[in-house]
Amino acid sequence: MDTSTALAATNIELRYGASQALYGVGITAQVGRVTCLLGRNGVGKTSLLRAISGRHLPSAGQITWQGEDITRLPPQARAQRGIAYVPQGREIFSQLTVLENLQTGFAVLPREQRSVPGEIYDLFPVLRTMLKRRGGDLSGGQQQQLAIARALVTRPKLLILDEPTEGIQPSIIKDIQAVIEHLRRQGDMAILLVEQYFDFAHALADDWAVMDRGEIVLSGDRSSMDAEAVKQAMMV
Amino acid sequence: MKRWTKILSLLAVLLTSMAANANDFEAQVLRLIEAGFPEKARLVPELAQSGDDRALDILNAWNDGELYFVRSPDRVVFAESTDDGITVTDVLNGEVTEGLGRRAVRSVSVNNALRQTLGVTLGAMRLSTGSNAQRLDAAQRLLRAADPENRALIETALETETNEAVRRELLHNIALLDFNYGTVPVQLAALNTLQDSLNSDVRNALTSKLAAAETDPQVRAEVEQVLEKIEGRVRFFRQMDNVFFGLSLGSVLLLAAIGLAITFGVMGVINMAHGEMMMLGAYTTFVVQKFLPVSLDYSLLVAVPLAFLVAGAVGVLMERGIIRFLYGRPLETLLATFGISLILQQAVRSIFGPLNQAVANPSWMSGSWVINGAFSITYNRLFIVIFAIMVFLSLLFVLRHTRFGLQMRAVTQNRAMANSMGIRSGWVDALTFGLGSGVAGIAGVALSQLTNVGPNLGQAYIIDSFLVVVFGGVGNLWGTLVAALSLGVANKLIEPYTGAVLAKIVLLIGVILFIQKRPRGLFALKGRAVEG
Amino acid sequence: DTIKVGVLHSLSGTMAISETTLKDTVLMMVEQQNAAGGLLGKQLEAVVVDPASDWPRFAELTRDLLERQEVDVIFGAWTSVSRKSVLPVIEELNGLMFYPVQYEGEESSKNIFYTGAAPNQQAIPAVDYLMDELGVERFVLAGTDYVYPRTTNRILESYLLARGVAPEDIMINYTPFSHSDWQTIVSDIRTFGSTGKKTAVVSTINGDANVPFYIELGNQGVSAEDIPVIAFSVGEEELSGFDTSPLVGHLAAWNYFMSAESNANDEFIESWWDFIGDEDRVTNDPMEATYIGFSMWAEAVEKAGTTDVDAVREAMYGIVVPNLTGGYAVMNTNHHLTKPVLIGEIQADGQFQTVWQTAGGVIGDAWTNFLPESAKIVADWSAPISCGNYNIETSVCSGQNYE
Amino acid sequence: MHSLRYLFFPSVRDAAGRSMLISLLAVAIIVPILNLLVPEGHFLHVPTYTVSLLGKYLCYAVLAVALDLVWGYCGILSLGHGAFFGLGGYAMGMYLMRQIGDRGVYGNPDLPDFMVFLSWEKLPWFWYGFDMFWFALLMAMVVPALLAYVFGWLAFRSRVTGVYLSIITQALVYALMLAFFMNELGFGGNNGLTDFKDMLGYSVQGQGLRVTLFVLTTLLLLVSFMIGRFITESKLGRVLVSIRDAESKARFIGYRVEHYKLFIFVVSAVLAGLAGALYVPQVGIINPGEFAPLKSIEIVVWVAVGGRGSLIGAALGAMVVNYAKTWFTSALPEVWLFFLGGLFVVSTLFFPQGLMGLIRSLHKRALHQRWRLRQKPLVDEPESLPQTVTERS
Amino acid sequence: MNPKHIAQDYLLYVDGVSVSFDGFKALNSLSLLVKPGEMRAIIGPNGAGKTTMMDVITGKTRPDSGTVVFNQTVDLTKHDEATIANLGIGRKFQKPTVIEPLTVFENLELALAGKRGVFAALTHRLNADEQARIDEILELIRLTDQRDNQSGALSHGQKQWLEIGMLLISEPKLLLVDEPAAGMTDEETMRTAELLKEINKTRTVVVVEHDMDFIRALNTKVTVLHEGRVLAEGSLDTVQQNQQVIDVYLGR
Ligand SMILES: Nc1ncnc2c1ncn2[C@@H]1O[C@H](COP(=O)(O)OP(=O)(O)OP(=O)(O)O)[C@@H](O)[C@H]1O
Ligand SMILES: Nc1ncnc2c1ncn2[C@@H]1O[C@H](COP(=O)(O)OP(=O)(O)OP(=O)(O)O)[C@@H](O)[C@H]1O
Ligand SMILES: NC(N)=O
Ligand SMILES: [Mg+2]
Ligand SMILES: [Mg+2]
Repeated sequence: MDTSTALAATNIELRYGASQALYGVGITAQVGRVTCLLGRNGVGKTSLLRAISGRHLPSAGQITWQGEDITRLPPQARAQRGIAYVPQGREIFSQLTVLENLQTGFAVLPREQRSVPGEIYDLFPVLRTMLKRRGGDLSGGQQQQLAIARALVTRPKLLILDEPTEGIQPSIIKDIQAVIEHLRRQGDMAILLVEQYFDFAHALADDWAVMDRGEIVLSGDRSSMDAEAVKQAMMV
Repeated sequence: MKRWTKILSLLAVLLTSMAANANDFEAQVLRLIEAGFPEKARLVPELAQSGDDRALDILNAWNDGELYFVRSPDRVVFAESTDDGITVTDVLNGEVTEGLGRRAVRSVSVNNALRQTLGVTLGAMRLSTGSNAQRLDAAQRLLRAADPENRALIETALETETNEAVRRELLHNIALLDFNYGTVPVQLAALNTLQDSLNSDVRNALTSKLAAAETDPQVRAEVEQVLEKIEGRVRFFRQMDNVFFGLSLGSVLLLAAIGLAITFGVMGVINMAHGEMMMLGAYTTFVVQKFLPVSLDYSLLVAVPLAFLVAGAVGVLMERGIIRFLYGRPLETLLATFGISLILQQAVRSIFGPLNQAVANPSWMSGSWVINGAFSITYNRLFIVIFAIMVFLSLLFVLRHTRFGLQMRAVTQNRAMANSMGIRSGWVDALTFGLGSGVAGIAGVALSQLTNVGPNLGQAYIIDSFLVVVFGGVGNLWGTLVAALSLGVANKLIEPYTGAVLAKIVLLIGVILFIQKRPRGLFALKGRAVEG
Repeated sequence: DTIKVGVLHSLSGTMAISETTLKDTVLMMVEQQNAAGGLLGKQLEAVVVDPASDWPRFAELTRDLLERQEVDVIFGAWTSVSRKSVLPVIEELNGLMFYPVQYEGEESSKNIFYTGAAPNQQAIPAVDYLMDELGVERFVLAGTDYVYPRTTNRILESYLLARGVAPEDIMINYTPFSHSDWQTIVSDIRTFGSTGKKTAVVSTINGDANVPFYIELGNQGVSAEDIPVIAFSVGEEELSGFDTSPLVGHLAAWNYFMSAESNANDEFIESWWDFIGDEDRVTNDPMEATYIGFSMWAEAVEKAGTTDVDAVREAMYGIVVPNLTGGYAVMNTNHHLTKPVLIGEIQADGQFQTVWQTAGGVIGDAWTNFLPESAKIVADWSAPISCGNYNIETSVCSGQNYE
Repeated sequence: MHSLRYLFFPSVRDAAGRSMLISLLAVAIIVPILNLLVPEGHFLHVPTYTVSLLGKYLCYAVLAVALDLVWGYCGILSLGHGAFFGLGGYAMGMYLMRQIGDRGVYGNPDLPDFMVFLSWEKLPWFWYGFDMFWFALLMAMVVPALLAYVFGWLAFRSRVTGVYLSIITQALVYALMLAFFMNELGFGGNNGLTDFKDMLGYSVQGQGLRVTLFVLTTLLLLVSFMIGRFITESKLGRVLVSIRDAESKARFIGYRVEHYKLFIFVVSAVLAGLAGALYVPQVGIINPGEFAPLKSIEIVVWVAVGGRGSLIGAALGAMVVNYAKTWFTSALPEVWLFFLGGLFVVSTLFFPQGLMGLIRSLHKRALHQRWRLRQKPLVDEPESLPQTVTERS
Repeated sequence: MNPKHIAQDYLLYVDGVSVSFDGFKALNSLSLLVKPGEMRAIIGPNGAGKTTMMDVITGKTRPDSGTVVFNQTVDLTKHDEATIANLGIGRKFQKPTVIEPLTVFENLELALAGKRGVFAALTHRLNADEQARIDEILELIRLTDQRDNQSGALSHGQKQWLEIGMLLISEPKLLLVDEPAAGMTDEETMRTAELLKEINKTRTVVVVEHDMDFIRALNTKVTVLHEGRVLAEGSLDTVQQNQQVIDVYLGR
């Protein structure tokens, strides 16, 4: 295995009660690269991220992170190891203020690092003006921004993003794209991105994979990301 | 010493008695065993007058109900209970007998009338020698008696009295005597002094003067004026009284509810065992007082942290053992905690027995702080108000200004996301439940000072606790505070008009109607955040 | 083959505090009786159940005891409502029950023997004492809001009015069960008592509510010398729950105090301590009532030579057993006892000092003479009346569930 | 009519319903036979004692079904259902009181005994009519219905939900308890109504009436069960579930949530009232103890033990818990609370769906898929508490 | 009531509506006029007040001031959610909301146009037409194979589709659609646009989206909201040229 392969999930199977959502999925993420996962509704993208973030234990398969088997670790232990998750649906702590939402990211940080990096406010200026507002009161797009910011507060080594552009205005999508590029350039973070929006994915992806019905049906790297083929794979 | 002899000589005149020889004295003391109350009443002044230096001790002990006798041969004794039975000391010759059975030693009976006689006799002695409180008490007793024969005694005491309150009381004493027995000008002058007394005895004296036919019209007019003034002030202080009663009831409600504001309000566990956590706190107080070598006055200082730990530990156990399997199913927590509450009740019943346990009030929590004749505040209530506020503020601090507080709120709002943020929700849950339970335990310590410590203690408060938390708005600590205090005050303002039962019904219906106006409690959160 | 003794006292719930002791008392009596050879040559066997302070459950368990477990006698119940709940069942199945607690009267069932005090054995003498010995002119009648206090206070009110007390000198106050905040009421009592007329409180406050009541009295400085409180439901056991030193001198009226001086009492206390293994435990009036009831039943069984309910009932009338205060208790044909009435003052050690007592026994009156409708009714289960509620005006006997 | 078929055969659609139906009918027929026709002493004889006991449990079962209708299906956790049960009971108690006539201890033909000795002059107006059975029975339904209607109208219109609703229902029952304690109210205070003599001319202690009441109770349970099934199996049942788990969505689709809640609350109150009315002649007393908040909480506990959201489960839970209590209190009087408390804890931990869940998992295949899903929301508990923390400064 | 000044040809008349939360003005004298049969696209920065506006129209939020009139006669600020829904205003929420414990089929059944009363619900049985209608919608939203599954178990996007299905099946006069394309693939996004255009043939539609390709596909009048008021209005092209719109919304 490639030494830069920080995250490797192999043969993941995942079931919800009686129904199976993933059938032997494998994916990797490398430090300094963006891995992009595409696929129609309900094919299992979120399910895969749930397995990686520890929300839902897979019924088979293995997940390693920096060489360590984390398949059965609880989510908080993964967070301690630098894995941050921006879930689909935002999952803002609605009764906490914006600032407090950001501060929940301190749990994994040593005392001296417990502050919100200024760049976060540069990226999402609206948050700075709303620090005292309750997270739940924000608009949908504002919440999405908060969710990304909250993940960044933890200074992650693996950033998992589930459809981060959902509900966000075009200008900020561009900014997010710039940030992800910036993070990639810094080269100390692996990024795993689920996205439906092809242009966005295309602009960012170093590696990519398309899922259908719980399986990876197509994958490749930047050079092989062909719009037609991908779109084809994503149709029925 | 000089004062003491002077008083004694006054007493001698007062009580018109002759000197008795030692044999008479001993015979009199032994009569206490057989004598009926009327005879005892005669014996009191005789003993006081005997001049025998054993008399004061005997009278004091008797007044305190600590004078005993044993039979065959008949002896009047002081008693002390030791590990192997009771040790008695003969009051006359100091002879000691050990190891007597409990029922062999009987107390020299005293009834109210006799206690009154003893009180006056001893009070007169103490009027010069006692502590501030004793002197004040003696002065008040004399005021009630309003006996002109005491005048000399009072005047003598006044000569040397330095304490302001006692002086004032003594002056009122004299003024009352003047008013009752003086000429018209003297009466008018006395009224001037009496008008700032709120003592009910003074008021009664004034009222009866009004009723008396022979009262001088000028005096009558003046008395009417003074009475009106006094009554105005009394009414004001009654109202103050009611408000304080309300605040104090409110603080009790606050204490009872505040732990629940955590376990139920923050965590969403319908914690039917909350009352039992308070019960554990109260029993901890009992155990501290009974089994730990701490003096009674400090026992509560030990009991508070200990109760926190005991109830908190039980809370943590409950959370780790049961509750944690039920997150996301809050209604089932009702069933489980109901079961736990039954088990805990039966557990204390099996360990400590079904009876109430005796928990004592330390001296600093007994009695009242008399601000004036119409307004006083009982110490235990006062301390509980202060204590409740302190507990409230500390909890508020923990919730809002500590990392733990933040994590606790995050976990209860979205456990999965909190985990994903690296928060160890298991720990946080356990500690939060422990905190809520611990605080309930602390509340139990406070309740032990007000009410029964028995297996039912928790049941008595559980309904009110839920009502307060919900009325204030679930999850809102300030709401809990305001709800508790306003329910307390409202109750006490209604109660004088309707009586306790109807007041409670009115309040319950009031809450039901109020919730219609504010379906999420007093301090309801508004906006999307609530639905989201 | 044993004689079964049902014990129907709450061991859990709100009444467990009071009733558990009575269960233990019955068990002790059974043990003693067995040690003395049992009854009719048979051993006694106690059948204990827990009605859990739940009134319908009293009825259910009574049925269980009588029909399924076939007990020969039941000792049980404390609150009136639990007795009322048992009543139809015990009458239907012709059982036999001994009820050991002071109560409001107005009842005389063929199947129940009432060994606690009727109002005329407690309340009336207590008020007489207050008026005649202490010169009380003003009365606060404070009680828990339920039937016993309500009835007792009605009786007292009409009695006080008849004795010339002015209506404005009577204040009546009710509180809910387990009332714990007494600030307002105690303060009202202080005000009511500060008019210069000697004032007393007649308390029918029940169980749990007493401790906070007395604590508040103490803290607000209401002393027995100023405003004595005389209670009908506060005994040694209630006082054992707290420090009584601020309450010294307040009163209670009962038919028994633990401090009573008699050999029987000394023995009883010794054996109680032995049985319960704790010398801190006190005895109280309902225990004495249980003791008397049990002794009477044992004697009646011996006398009848059978445990058959009808025979035992017949044998009960006129039975005399020693009580614990040095006298004798007599079972009358109205199913109530003749007992002495004692008034005691609370001492610092939580005991009562008897300060007054009736010269002889007072016959328990099932139907009070101080309410117009009740005054017409008498109970007499002996021929020719043979009825618990015989109306002397109409000569009719009504209200029974059986012939 | 189309829908009538469902009313009369509400439970043909699943095995559990069918067996419930059949066993209830069987009980209603067999128990009376075993009691009346099989001679005493025979091992098949069911003693009247057992009949009464069973009758009492069945009343509780109806009460549990009533509660489950509002709680299990509509998410209204009523901690005050004892109010409706108690009021129904009082209505019947008043009838039974009036039936005593002049056979009371004071022989007063107009006033019940407790009024006589507390010197009431005349019968209060609200006692009028209760000498007629039909009126009392009507009142046993109307009064609870009216209370439920007024209370529900206020609360549902103001959108009082979740624990707020639960606690005010508790406040309601508590207020009723305190009110009924007061002798002035004219319902016998703490002692309540008792000393009943006969009902419709038959002695309440007679075996005949006992057995009749038992059969009636069984039939009431059957009817409650059918009504419940009819409601929950209809589209209305699905609207109720939506309200339970997605109240605001239901509104946005156009359902007037408050009407639905009010409907089911009133139906439930009527059933509870009838249960109370049948309970009173069987236990022989009604008093404010029935309004004790703890009793109402116990009803919730029965339903939870049996399996919330399943009518059979609710009924089963009521019977099992009460049987356990009866058995424990006489077999283990000193320590039974450990067992009962333990039972509750264990059942939450190991049978999260209650007894019904246990049974269901045993007979999984036999059950209809849809039915099962409705029992067990896959997602979090519907009326999850408002999990709010923030307080303002 | 019948506000006279409302021109005859507006189905939805929103004028001068302001809403504030703790002093923050989410809507600031907003006006929006929609004619019957019109399709209107609404765009605007996050927090511009788009969702709040829908909240006001559907009765979820009461405005501090302003007029909201439906169908020239009905003052919507005086009615609650259920009444407004029954007037014929349907809504899809930004965050997909379905009735999770019910199956996909049952969700559609409840949303199906028809009487909403208690007794109607008690006696209602699906007839063949209604069955067919549901099946048709199931096809359309591609959830036929999830028909009898619990809707809570759907993926995010599937819930989104189900909610659209529920909106369609309730046959409202006015559809308010908040971000229908969020979480959809590009292909599905286009399909949704087509679907809305199809529906617009018989009904009035107001749709909020951030996806410019989607908006372009709708090919309709666009209103840009910013800070609670209308910033610009016109065709997508004109709006996209507007410098202010570029600054606050589109970015460079
Ligand atoms: N909690 C759950 N319980 C049962 N089934 C589920 C659950 N969550 C998802 N599924 C099912 O698993 C499959 C995959 O869902 P998943 O959420 O992973 O899809 P997705 O690719 O993320 O789709 P989307 O693009 O809509 O977010 C879907 O068919 C869905 O119905
Ligand atoms: N209860 C509230 N308290 C405070 N601010 C609120 C509240 N509700 C909404 N807001 C604010 O009102 C503004 C408008 O929100 P709205 O949801 O309408 O925006 P939107 O245009 O729908 O945005 P998006 O495109 O992100 O969905 C936002 O800034 C939001 O933070
Ligand atoms: N009988 C009593 N005290 O209830
Ligand atoms: Mg997804
Ligand atoms: Mg929005």
